[in-house]
Amino acid sequence: MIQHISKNALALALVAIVCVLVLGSLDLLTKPKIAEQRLLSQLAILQEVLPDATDSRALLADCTQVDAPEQLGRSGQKVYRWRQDNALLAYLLETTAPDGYSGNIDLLVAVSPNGTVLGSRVVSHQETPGLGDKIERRRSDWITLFSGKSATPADATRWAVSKDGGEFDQFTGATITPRAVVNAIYRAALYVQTHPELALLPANCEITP
Amino acid sequence: MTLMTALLALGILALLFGALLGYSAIRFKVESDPLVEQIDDILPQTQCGQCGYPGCRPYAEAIANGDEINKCPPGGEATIKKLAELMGVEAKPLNAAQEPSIKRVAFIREDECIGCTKCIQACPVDAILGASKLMHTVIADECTGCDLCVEPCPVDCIDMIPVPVTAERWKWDLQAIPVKLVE
Amino acid sequence: MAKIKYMTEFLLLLISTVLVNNFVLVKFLGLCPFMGVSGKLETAIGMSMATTFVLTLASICSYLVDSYLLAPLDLLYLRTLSFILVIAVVVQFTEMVVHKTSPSLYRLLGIFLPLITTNCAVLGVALLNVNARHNFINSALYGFGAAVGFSLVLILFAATRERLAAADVPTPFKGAAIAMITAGLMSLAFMGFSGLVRTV
Amino acid sequence: MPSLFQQIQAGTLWDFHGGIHPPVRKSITSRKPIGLMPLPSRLYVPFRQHIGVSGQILVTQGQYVLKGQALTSADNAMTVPVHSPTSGTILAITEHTSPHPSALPEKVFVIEPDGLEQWRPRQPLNIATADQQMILERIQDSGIAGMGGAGFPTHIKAGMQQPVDYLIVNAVECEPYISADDALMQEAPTTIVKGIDILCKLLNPKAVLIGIEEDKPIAIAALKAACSQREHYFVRPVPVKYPSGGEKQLIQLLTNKEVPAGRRPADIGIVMHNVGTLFAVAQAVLDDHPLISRIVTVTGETLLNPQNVHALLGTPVADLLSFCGFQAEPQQKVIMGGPMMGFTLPDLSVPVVKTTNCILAPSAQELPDAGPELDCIRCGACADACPATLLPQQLLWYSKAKDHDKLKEYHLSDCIECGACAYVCPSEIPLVQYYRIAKAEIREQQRETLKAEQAKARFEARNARLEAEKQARLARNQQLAAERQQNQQQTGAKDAVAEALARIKAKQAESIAETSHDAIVAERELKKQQAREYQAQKALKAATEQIGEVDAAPTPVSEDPRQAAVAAAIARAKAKKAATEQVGEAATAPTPVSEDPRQAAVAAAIARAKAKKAATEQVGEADTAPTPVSEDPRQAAVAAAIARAKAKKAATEHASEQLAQQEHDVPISHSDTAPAPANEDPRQAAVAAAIARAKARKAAVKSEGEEG
Amino acid sequence: MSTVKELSLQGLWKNNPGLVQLLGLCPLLGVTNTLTNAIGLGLATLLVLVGSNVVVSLVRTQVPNEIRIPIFVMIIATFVTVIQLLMNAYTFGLYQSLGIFLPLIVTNCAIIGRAEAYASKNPVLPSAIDGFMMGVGFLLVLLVLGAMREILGQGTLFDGADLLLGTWASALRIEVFHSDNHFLLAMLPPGAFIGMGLLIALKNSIDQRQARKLAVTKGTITRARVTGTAQ
Amino acid sequence: MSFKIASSPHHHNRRSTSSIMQWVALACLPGIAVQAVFFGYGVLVQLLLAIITAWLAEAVILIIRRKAVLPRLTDHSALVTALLLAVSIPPYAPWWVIVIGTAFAIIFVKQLYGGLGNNLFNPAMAAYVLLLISFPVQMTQWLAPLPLQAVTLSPLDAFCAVFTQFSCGGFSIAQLQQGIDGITVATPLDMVRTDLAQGYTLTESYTKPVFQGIAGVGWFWVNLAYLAGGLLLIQQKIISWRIPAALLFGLFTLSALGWLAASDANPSPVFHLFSGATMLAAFFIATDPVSASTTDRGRLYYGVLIGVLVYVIRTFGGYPDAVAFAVLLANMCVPLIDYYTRPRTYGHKAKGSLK
Ligand SMILES: Cc1cc2nc3c(=O)[nH]c(=O)nc-3n(C[C@H](O)[C@H](O)[C@H](O)COP(=O)(O)O)c2cc1C
Ligand SMILES: Cc1cc2nc3c(=O)[nH]c(=O)nc-3n(C[C@H](O)[C@H](O)[C@H](O)COP(=O)(O)O)c2cc1C
Ligand SMILES: Cc1cc2nc3c(=O)[nH]c(=O)nc-3n(C[C@H](O)[C@H](O)[C@H](O)COP(=O)(O)O)c2cc1C
Ligand SMILES: Cc1cc2nc3c(=O)[nH]c(=O)nc-3n(C[C@H](O)[C@H](O)[C@H](O)CO)c2cc1C
Ligand code: SF4
Ligand code: SF4
Ligand code: SF4
Ligand code: SF4
Ligand code: FES
Repeated sequence: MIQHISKNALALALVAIVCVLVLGSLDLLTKPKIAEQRLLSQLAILQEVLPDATDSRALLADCTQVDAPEQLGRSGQKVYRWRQDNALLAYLLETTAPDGYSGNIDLLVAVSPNGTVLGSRVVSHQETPGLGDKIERRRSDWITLFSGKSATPADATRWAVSKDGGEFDQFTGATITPRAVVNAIYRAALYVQTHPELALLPANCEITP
Repeated sequence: MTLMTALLALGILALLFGALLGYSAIRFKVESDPLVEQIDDILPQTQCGQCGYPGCRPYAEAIANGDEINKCPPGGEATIKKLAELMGVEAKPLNAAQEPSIKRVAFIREDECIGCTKCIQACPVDAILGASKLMHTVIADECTGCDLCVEPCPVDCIDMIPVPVTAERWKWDLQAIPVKLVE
Repeated sequence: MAKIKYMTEFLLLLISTVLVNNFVLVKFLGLCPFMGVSGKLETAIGMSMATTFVLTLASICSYLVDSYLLAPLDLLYLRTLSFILVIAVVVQFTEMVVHKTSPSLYRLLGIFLPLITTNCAVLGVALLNVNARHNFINSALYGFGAAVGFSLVLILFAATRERLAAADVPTPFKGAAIAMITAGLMSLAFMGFSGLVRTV
Repeated sequence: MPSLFQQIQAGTLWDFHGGIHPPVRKSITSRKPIGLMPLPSRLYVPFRQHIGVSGQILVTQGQYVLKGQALTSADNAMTVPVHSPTSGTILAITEHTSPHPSALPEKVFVIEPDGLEQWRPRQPLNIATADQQMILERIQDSGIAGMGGAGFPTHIKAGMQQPVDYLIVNAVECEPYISADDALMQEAPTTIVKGIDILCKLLNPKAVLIGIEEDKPIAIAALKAACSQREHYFVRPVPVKYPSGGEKQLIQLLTNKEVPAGRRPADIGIVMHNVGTLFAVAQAVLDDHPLISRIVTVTGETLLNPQNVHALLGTPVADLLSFCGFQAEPQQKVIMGGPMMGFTLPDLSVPVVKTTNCILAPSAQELPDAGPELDCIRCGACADACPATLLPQQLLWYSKAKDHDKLKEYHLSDCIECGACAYVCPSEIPLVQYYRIAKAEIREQQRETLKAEQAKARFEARNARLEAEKQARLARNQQLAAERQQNQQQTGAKDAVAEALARIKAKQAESIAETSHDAIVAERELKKQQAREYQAQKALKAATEQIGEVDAAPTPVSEDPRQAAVAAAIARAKAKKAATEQVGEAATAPTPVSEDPRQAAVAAAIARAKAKKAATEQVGEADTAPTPVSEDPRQAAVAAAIARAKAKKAATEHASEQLAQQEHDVPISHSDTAPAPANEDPRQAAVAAAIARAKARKAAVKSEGEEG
Repeated sequence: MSTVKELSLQGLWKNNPGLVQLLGLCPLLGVTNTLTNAIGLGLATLLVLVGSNVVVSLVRTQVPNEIRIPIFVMIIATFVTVIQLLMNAYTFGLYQSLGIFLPLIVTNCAIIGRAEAYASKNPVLPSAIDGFMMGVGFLLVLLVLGAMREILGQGTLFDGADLLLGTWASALRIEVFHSDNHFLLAMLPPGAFIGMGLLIALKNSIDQRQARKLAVTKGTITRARVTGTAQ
Repeated sequence: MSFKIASSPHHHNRRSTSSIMQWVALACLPGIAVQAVFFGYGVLVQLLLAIITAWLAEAVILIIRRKAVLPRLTDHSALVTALLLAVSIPPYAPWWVIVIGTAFAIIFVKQLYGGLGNNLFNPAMAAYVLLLISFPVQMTQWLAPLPLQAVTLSPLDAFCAVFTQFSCGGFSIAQLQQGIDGITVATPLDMVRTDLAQGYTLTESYTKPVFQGIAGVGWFWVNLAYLAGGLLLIQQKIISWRIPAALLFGLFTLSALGWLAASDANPSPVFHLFSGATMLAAFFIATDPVSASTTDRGRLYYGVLIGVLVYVIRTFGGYPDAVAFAVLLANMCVPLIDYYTRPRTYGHKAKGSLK
């Protein structure tokens, strides 16, 4: 009986060890490459929003988490800071539009310290495919409209969809989604303007695996 | 170093699991279940061998060992369906090209029979009775219609005839009632 | 107050896994048993019970393995391997025990247990739990919810297929094809639940 | 809350689920006097006009019979005789289209009336002095079977041992068109009440409930008047609704009780009889007037003179119709029975029998054909109409799919085939037709499984036997080989030790062969025994599941045949063993059988000689006194068969009784109780038939020879 | 040689894991919204199938029965993880878009099914061929379904091929037609199910046509049957 | 002389399937008329297109399947399907929307299952959902009701709009969707959902012009007309009262609870009952005999289930009107409901009773 059991146990262990050996060695071999890939992919998004950013690695590291659910949709959003030669050129903010048609819309917005939007992208959303999903860059160019638009507290009427009298077109049949996105970006830009201390906060983001 | 810890961790885990399964294999041993019996109960017991096995039971054993379930023409779709259910597999269409024909029984034209007993030997269910060198006869009620006796007969005096319809067996097929002319 | 908040959170998690993100119809996990054992209502019920048991147990076990073995040792690349090992062993052990101790229970769900090892839903739950960084309770709940969702559609589908069995379906569509299309229409119906639980 | 009995006494009526209201169209015939028909030129009296088995023939072709003379005898509980409806000559005993939807031929007496109407002597019973047994015998001997439709032997229902609370008289007559019972009640209410009296004497019920539809005011008044002297007879007008005349429905209507599925009304203390039956009982007991005629409603728009006709049993439908002025349309439908449950006739020579209450010859506009069958839209109208609270659309679905398990789950067997569902179905689906086919298939399948079980047992037995023979042959061969070796060794004069060893070996081989052979034989017996027990158990299980059927006499039915079967099977096994052994020896005459080839050859020669002799002469003798030519296997078989036949007659009787019941009633698994006799019988029959054929051939050859 | 033919026939058509055995359905439906995903997952599955079949066949005589399944799944899991690591390192984009379905190859019933049904009973070479053919059969179904859904759902083919093959491959993207109103259903779960149902039906009807043709040319009698109607 | 053989019963009452379907179509007419008045003649064009497509699709499949075409076309079930789908979609949706939808309903949802009576799902509703998730833009093109329309369309315009998406006068659909006040008008249900999502209260929302009347302009009358048609069907015993009653009961109860709890965040029960497709669903769609439950008890459960689902999805879900989803979800449950609500057959004990 003991024999039988130990035979089983050893067999399974043996297979496990062989498997782990194979995987372990492969892991050692690929680890650096994978880490690099991961970094690259994260940078890719940042770079899309902020094409001018050159040393994006530094940008990734220079990140702080802020709690401003009122302005940025939820707490714990990350703010990356792009500095060149110690001058702060832009912020990259994670922001969330809480009032999408079917839920939250997560965005990444690049804003210059004076409140000009440099770029924006939707990171994730649940809007109706074919209707609300035109906010995706893959589906249409709409989201790029914001680049170069400046936002000040006085601009509130301008920062609206055209149906509400603003300067951003909504798409046919779906006003809610654009409205939500416009508002979110506007709020993010205002947030940057009203919180100059952002530049000074220590980098405290944990690096996502 | 991490490789070592990995080896150790998973090795030990696997060792434990292996031991657990090995132990429980002994501790929780059960005798095989009577699957063959159940399969055999479903087969029509015609013993005709059309499935490629010498009778229903061998085929039942074969099914239990993983043979296809769609080889028994006398059983037809119904049997396949039941087998599929029992074995937990998808029902398949009948293997053989032809559907099972209408029920038949063997009939020996007795005046032609030379009494060679070949048919008796062929009959899987002892449904033929007779005197050697004399005539033989088929007990229609015990004949399963397998037609195994037809081929061996040296004088071709065995016919497969449709089972006669009686009032009890009659199936309310409106098409089958002749519309007669009455003067 | 906090209690209520937790309860609603749990409830939402359950609704979301059972209906909104149904494992079978929305997430495409566990389809093989969904197709394979839905021929009869009774078998479907047996399978549901077995899956619920294993799925919950497996998500607990894999949570434990992940957070007490793999994470501390930084062996994340061994996740798949160790999870599936845990699942296979749990399943096989359960099968043996049930087979010996309760023949009636075994008859009910014994034959389905081996099938569960290869049910994507089980490994899927384990991996999704890790990805979503669920804590212990959420992991267990998620596993349970996934299983309930699986069971719900499996049982509905089985009852539906029993009716289908007698329908005058065109021959090329008989069997798996019409079952697939039915699943498609079910999934169409389940789209109605989308947006029911807004992502928090 | 008054008790149920009080409620019933107070005249409370209940309701049953479903039901329909088709136009009744009874007034065409109900107000007319009953017509009297002239004697038809031929009468076709079927042997069997009830549920059960037909009796033994008492008359021969060409014989002169008197009116009321029994043509068959009631030698068995499930048998009722038939009688000559008039005096005349038996022209033939032959086959004739049966009054059955299949229209398959069945045995009839063809009688040519002589017009004299000469009665056989009649002995009325004195109801006051006659004991129950005498009355029951009289009912049976008068050939009375239920006239409400099913034709169940009345003496069985009347001779029940269970306590009876209510005797229900079914005077509802709910089917459209039919007014035969109505006419009878208008005409002879007192006789009917006398019939009730007789049954009360037999059954002693607490109360008699007479259910009658409200649209028969004259009949109600007549019955009320006739019953006025008897305070526990209650005439209960019931609302017009089809099928309130159904046994189960009427019971629910009048007593709020349900007959449990698979049981008989008797189990809840109720016996129901049709008024016609009661009339017949009164006539039989008080006048010794057997059941030779009945009232038949002949109606429909193709008749000039639709009316109720007093018709002799055996009257061809054609005569009845022409009596009423039949003007056939080109595509005429003639229905035996009512429009809801009757069946169409393919030919008008079909005779009137005991259960024929109506002949309907409608015009095409009156009862148009069903339109083309469309798909079921699951509207549920059928379920709303079904008096048995079934789900007809579900039954249809599974009938089409031939899913017998589901049909059972949805209680197909509880369908009374009333046709209410098909009546309301908007897609004009012939639902009842589907159910009948499904029921027939289920019955057939049950028969098949039974047969498969038997075949399996036989197959296994045969395999065991073959195996045993093979073993025996092997052992013999070994022995022979050993002997040869011994011989060789002897001649070769090897050393003594080897020789001794060889001998020992040979001996061992011999003994092994012998013991193993015995063992195998024993094992075979055992296997057969097991197989039989297996079957018996299955049968028992089936029987207990359907206890309802056997409860009338459960012990004798389930016990007896089994014992008989076991005994018979043992006898058969022995006979077969002998037979096959001889077949093996005589036919192939193989050397290994006997040690001495010469001896075997001689035996074979003898066998051949005897066989030849048998071939020429013994066929004729076989059935009377088998010559002790033990080699002849057929004779052995025949002898065995005859031996068995006697021992088993009781069993077969039971079996056929049950078989007969199954014909009517769905649960066929009933016959599981006596599987062995069922398969025993045909064997005997087959041999007998073969012998008969041989005889006939011989006769033919002879006569040819004589002529030539 | 004929075994090769037989195994190919089985894997590609007669016993196709996707269409006939209905195994591996989750990835089949889950990742076929674009052709690129389908190819990526199909190739990965193919590799795992061949590898695991070979290894299982190699060790088949040594494996104790009661730990057979754990050992098989570990072997499979190893292969899957190898591929996962490699994909992670070299085709990161695809790795991301295949998501959870990559590790789920482990529980792709088709793989363990082949290991149990074939590799554990046969020598290495046939097992390898079996694995290959089954894998190719599976890949083909993925391809067809992926192409169907992508064309209907977004009017393109090889969208995102760069994820699999590197940036040069974005040139592979074909815009089959352009319209503002794509048939979104095809991209969504119901579309996957219905598409699969149609594929199965298509296969069935081809088989049936074949069988009918065969029946006509071959005749149907398989056994001598004398069925006179005497009397 | 020859005799006709038939099986019993030989007598039938004469309400045929096709006449039942005709009654259903007839009972729809008031609703259709009101819809045409309030929302334009587009609905008639859609009807025409739907019916033609349905007949064609049905005929083609029947011919492929080698079945008799005429008896099945004249059972008029395809007509009812087409009709119910046509009244469900926006009246000026492009022509190919209704064509695709009807073809899908007839081919995939009905005929692939074997035709009339065999389908598990409600063809019209399955097609509606298909269209909704495939072509959300076109499927949300509801125009303002007549009193609010800035531009009114003639019947000819309706044709132009459906086929070209422009009225003959050259207005685009987007322009037509604008109400007199220049604001795009959505359906009241959509409006409520949208406004609540935007954080408005109902009181604020109700000030909008669409909400004139009890449940929005036009919609109340549409629902009333379908209610009348439905009552006619009940009176004619073509549908049983159980499903509509249970459905309305379920919806009413839940919405009343919600309303009582927070009347500013939850529309009133009356609004729920007379908005969107509620009455159409209750009397015409949920009662589809083929895909609904067939037992008496089952029908009650089925109706309540739909009512509850409608409320839940309307209130919490991603779609403004939930009738189609609710019906499909309930269709899915029908086999199970039917199975567990079989009536007690005469002479059998009730399931579970220990009698
Ligand atoms: C099924 C369905 C899905 C919808 N999805 C969205 C969406 O994702 N985003 C959006 O803004 N509107 C969506 N809508 C449209 C809104 O309900 C509403 O009609 C529209 O946004 C009203 O605004 P508008 O007419 O001013 O554009 C959807 C509508 C329906 C019926
Ligand atoms: C649907 C249906 C309707 C029946 N209608 C009547 C009827 O109207 N009158 C009648 O006497 N028997 C009717 N019967 C037969 C009764 O059920 C029952 O067999 C009969 O009353 C028993 O009496 P009996 O043995 O004297 O024939 C009907 C049976 C069925 C199934
Ligand atoms: C197979 C069979 C067995 C019956 N056995 C009995 C019985 O033992 N006792 C009894 O009172 N009636 C018995 N009956 C009579 C039935 O209960 C019933 O009265 C008869 O079938 C006529 O009913 P119907 O015309 O409604 O079919 C039996 C009937 C059948 C068919
Ligand atoms: C009362 C009634 C309601 C119906 N409702 C629908 C419906 O909602 N959708 C539909 O496609 N067909 C409906 N039909 C028509 C028909 O039943 C339908 O085409 C079948 O589902 C097709 O098999 C209805 C028919 C009736 C009699
Ligand atoms: S083919 Fe013949 S022998 Fe084989 S299982 Fe069927 S009936 Fe039995
Ligand atoms: S095989 Fe033919 S000839 Fe020989 S005994 Fe049988 S029937 Fe007679
Ligand atoms: S009445 Fe006819 S159409 Fe209606 S459910 Fe019953 S069988 Fe189907
Ligand atoms: S025929 Fe059968 S199913 Fe139809 S109504 Fe009568 S009892 Fe019910
Ligand atoms: S692939 Fe088989 S269950 Fe997922």
